[in-house]
Amino acid sequence: MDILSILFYLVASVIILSSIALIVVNNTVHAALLLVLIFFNSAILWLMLQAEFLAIVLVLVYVGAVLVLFLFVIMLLDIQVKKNISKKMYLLFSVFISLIMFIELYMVIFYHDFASIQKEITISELGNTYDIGLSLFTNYIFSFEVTAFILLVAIIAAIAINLNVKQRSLKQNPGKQVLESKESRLKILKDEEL
Amino acid sequence: MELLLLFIPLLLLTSSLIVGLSSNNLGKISAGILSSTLVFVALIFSSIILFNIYKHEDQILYENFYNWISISSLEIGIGYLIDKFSAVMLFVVLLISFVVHVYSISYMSEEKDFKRFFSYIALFTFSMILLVMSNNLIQLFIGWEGVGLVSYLLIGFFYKKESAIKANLKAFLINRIGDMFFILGIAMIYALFDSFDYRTIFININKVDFENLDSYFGLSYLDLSCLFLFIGAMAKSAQIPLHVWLPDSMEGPTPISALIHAATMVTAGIFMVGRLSPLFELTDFTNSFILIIGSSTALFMGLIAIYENDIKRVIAYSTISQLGYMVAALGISAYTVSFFHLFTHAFFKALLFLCAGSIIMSLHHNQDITKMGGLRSKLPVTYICFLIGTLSIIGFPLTSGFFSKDLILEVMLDNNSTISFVSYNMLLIGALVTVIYSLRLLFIVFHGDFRGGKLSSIKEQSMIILLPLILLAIFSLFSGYLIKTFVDMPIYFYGLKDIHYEGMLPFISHGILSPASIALITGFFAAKILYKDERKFKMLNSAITIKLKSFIQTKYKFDELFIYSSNKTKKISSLLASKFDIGLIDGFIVNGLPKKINKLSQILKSLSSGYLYHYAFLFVFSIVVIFGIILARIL
Amino acid sequence: MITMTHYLVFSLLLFCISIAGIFINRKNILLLLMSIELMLLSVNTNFIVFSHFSNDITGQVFVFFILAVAAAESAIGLAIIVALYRVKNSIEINLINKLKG
Amino acid sequence: MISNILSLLIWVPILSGIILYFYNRNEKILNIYNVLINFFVLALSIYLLINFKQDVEAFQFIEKYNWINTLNIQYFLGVDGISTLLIILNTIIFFIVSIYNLNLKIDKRNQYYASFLIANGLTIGVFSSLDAILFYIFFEALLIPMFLIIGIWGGANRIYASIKFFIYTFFGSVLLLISFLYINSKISSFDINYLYDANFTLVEQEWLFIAMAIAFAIKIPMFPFHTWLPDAHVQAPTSGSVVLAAILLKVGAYGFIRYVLPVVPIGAMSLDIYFIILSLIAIAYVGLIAITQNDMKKLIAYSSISHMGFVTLGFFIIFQLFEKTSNVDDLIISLSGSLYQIISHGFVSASLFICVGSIYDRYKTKKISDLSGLLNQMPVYSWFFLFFALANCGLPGTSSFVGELLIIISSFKANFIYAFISSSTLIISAFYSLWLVKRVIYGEIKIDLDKNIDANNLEKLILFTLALIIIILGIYPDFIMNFMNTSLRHISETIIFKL
Repeated sequence: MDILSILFYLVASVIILSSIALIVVNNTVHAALLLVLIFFNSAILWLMLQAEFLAIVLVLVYVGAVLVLFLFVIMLLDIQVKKNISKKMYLLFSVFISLIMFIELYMVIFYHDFASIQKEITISELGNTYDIGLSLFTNYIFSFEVTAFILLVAIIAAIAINLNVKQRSLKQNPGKQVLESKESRLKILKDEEL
Repeated sequence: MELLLLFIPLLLLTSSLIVGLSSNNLGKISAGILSSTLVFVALIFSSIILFNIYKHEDQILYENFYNWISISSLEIGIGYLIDKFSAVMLFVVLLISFVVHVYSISYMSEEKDFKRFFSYIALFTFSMILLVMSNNLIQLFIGWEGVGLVSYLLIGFFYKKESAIKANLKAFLINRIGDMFFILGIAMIYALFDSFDYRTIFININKVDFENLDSYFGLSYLDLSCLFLFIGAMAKSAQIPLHVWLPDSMEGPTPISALIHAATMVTAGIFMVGRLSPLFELTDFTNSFILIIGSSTALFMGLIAIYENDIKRVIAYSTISQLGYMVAALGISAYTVSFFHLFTHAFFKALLFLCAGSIIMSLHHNQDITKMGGLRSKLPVTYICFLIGTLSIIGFPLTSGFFSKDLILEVMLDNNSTISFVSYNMLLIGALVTVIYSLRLLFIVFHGDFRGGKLSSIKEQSMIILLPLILLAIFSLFSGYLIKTFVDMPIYFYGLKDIHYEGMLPFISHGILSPASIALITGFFAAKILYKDERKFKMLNSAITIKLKSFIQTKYKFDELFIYSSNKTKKISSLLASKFDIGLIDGFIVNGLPKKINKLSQILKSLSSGYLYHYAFLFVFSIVVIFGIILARIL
Repeated sequence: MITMTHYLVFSLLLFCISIAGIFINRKNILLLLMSIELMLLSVNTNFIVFSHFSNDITGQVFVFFILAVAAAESAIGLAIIVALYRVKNSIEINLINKLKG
Repeated sequence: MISNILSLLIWVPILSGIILYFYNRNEKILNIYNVLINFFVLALSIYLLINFKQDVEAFQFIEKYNWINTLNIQYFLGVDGISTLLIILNTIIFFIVSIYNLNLKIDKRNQYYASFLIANGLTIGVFSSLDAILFYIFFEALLIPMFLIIGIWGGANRIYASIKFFIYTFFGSVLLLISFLYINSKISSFDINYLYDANFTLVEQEWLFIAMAIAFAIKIPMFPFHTWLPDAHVQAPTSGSVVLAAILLKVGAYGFIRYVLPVVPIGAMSLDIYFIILSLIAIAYVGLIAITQNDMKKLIAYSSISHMGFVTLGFFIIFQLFEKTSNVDDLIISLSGSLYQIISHGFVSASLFICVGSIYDRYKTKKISDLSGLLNQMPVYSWFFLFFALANCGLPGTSSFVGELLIIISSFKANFIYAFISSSTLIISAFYSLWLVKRVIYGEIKIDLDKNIDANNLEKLILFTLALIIIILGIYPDFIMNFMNTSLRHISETIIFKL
């Protein structure tokens, strides 16, 4: 067993265990922190697969931005932690379903001959980042632009959703005031109409 | 001549339309006189035609003056075929119609709907003439339905009377049962000859290969078609069991009972069979059927008349019975003999009805004979006329009924078959019954004491009423002497059955000595003892006779049968409507399907609970299942 | 030696756990979002594994895109949660069933 | 010679109807405008009738323009004898209805008139279009004004009735569209002449026949598809019922003779027995149901179904006739009977509905049990009613006799049983018609309105005209027969040629 294998098993078991912990834990803050742990470990895994650019992005963007955002929201909302799972039935069901899923997909992996698509692994001299950049800005330039646009939309959408349009304060609107007439405010009723 | 024939129906149609649609400017009396005049003119035309037909031997007038429908090979025209047979019928119809027209001017003078009445009878005469002079089956059917329609309208003339409007519906419906079969018969004849035209049919009759035709229900093609035609005639001519409408039809005004329900319309069936005699001649089963129906009608309907108390109904039952005689004669192919009886019967039965009308008028619309009696002195002219009518109907020697009825009996006896022998005996008993009920009526109404209050207020009617009676009385007395004409009369070109007739005197002497005379004498004494002297016999109170009497008084439950079947039809109808149409088709399928879909969607609705994890579960679960299926198929 | 299968089984496990996470979670919508992030992570890992072993950079490019889109998604998701919290004063999933038919 | 006369006939009423939808000022102008347009259409159609050449076999007054080239759809109009007669029937009925409507007191009068005008134009379109898709469009569009008429101006339960009516007929139309599209996929044309020339295999023909026959059977309506009609009639306003009975049902029958029998005769022949049975059931069973209806309109509606049974019987016995006699004349007689029945029933049922509508206007009830002795209070109406009831039971001298007679004699040639069952209508129709008369017209008066409520002059004119038409058609049927003869021969020969 070489060192890489040891590292792999170590990292993988940390990820699996913490993800199990993540789904059963009650405290949202803990969950978020567990997620950070998972992402860090995943970045290690990715590094082992020579995807250093993505590993760095994962840590920087995901852990640095998205998960911090999660934490912000958690703090902001001030959620009371309640007991999560109430019925054992649900637990049973979910475990059952994911087990079947696992078995099915495992059968795919097991029976499928992945060796045929494997090629000799060559390591680019200019590094992984260069390769990604090259194909991103040549073949996928349009998709790249779209992604940028999606991010823009996401920003605007997030703002739009939470932009509070409700008027809470008592303000005067002179324009409306001027347009009001006597008849619209006051109605004089005669005796018989009452 | 052709023009005259065209004019006869047109005159009547004009009369009907003018009187019916005219405004109030045309007064009652002038309307009556106008239409009577038009009928009279038509009558004169028809006499000219009759005269001409008899002058030229073997002349047949045939023409189509209007093409009603012509689609490729199918041609239906309106025209005429006048031979001796139809010329005589034409004359009879117009004569009775004229008499009734005149009579009605006085009889209906107090009615509000006087003009409507005249319009109807003119329309009736028109339809009847269309029927009589028709040269094809469709025209016959048109006239046939037309007279049925007018009969319907006239029975319901007093439309506020519940019994009248019931009776007219009944009459029309029963006639329609006959019509249904009649039109089927016509369709069968058409399918055979590819024509409705009498002439074509009669010419081709020998060319048809009857052996190779389809047979239905074990009857040959021709048998069945003639049977259907005859069922039509049964309804129109009130034969058992389709006779039930005729007694009820007496709800109509009396003149139309005379015209329609005694003299003309009800004899249309007889006329039709006579007209189509070349066809009926070839049938076997149907002829026997006709014979049985006719003779049983003659006997059993006569029996009912003995126990009736309504003067018009007595005469109505006697009409049915006499029609039975005619039909029975048709059954042994003695068409002209039957027609002879039709001829004489038209006069004396119309006479009896009109006399009854006169009596009813004098007694202020009382029709119950138990409230009459001793009217002889007060209504002398009516009495004499009624007497002549009665003598005729019972076949008193030398009156017209004597000739015609005796001829039927003679012919029946001559026909060598078992059925006709049985029929002969039935008709003979029928003759006895006829004597009894006719004389009963005469004795109860005109003899004895008046039972309806004061006799003094009763007066004889005006001359307008009496003249028609006298005219008809003359015809009733003397029309029988035309026997020779009828015996020799060909229908179309077919001289039919050989009728044993050796001349007037031998016939009379033979007739007087025949069993019919015994029936006459027996009947006379029976009626005299029972109804004139009103003697009581212990025998009449015995259990059997009372049972017999009550059995006859039920009228053999035919009315109940029809009421039952019409109620049953209504019940089935409403059952079908509610259970099948609304219940099954509408409820189960049309409205039920959307309801089922709605229910299904309610069930499906609960699947979308709104909870995120339910959706996710469904989603994943489906993926798992689909994935599993794919895997199973791959591995 | 760590083969491709090891990585694949690992990411499969991760995926199944996150699916279970979606079902198990009945209270906290934030945990749901986190499970989705986890799922995406396993998918991304798969991409990278295949990219690595078949020596094709395209897989990694796609991971890049997925990361971007996931970031956008979680941003909007969080925004929605905040808005939801304003309205309902809670983010419990079992209280949200506005879509009930 | 007016060119494009058919287009004029179609679009003048439709466009003026659309104009009327938006005009709602002066009631008088509205009335005059409506009657004038209807009269104009009537006059145009009479012009069409006069200029029609009876002995020409091909379609006349043809207008043919390409419309949608990629889908082979044309704007193709033309008439033969059958469609000319139906157009005349249509314009007469709409003209009478427009006059009858003058008496009504209703809301949204302009839109009411407009619906009728549009229905008028669309029906003419149905009868004159020779392109299957064009036919389908008119056929479908006709639903809209009828739906509005029933749904807006109908009785208490109008929503249910109108939706039932709409969905029922719409279901059939979908099948019709599918079969047209299938035909197009085979012969790439919707042109009627190509349709007549097309040959399909037996299985294709059977399926096409079933789809199209169901579509038209719903419209006619035939027996198991008939339940929309009584509801629609009961709920529709009087003029709506008149149009429904007199025109709309005929569209289905026209579809049979134009698009089913000549196009897929083999399919029709192999399945004709089922449709004959359904027709016979319609005649006998639906007639029986009519007897105990308590709502006069429902009774007449059921009797309509029963009479339309004759029409379909006449259509479907032709194959058996052909097998038995192989004489084209027999086919023509049977088809003539059916078409005559169509036209006659148009007038008879229209008049009956007008009578019932007028009774309803006065007594505010259509229930037979509520009424009695109308003869005492409204004699003119009652006599007309009696006349129309008698016409309804097929009395000779009225138009209905001709059709029934021809069909009964033809059906006997095909099979004894058919004739037997179909002739039972003589009893059944007399039963329901005259029992109705007995209960409503005769007897003592039940509701005494104590006013002079008899027909006014306008109504007298309408009823008299209708009665006159019925009588004229009854005693001079050759007028119509001559008109149809060449076209029917053409159609029969097409059918026989393809068999």
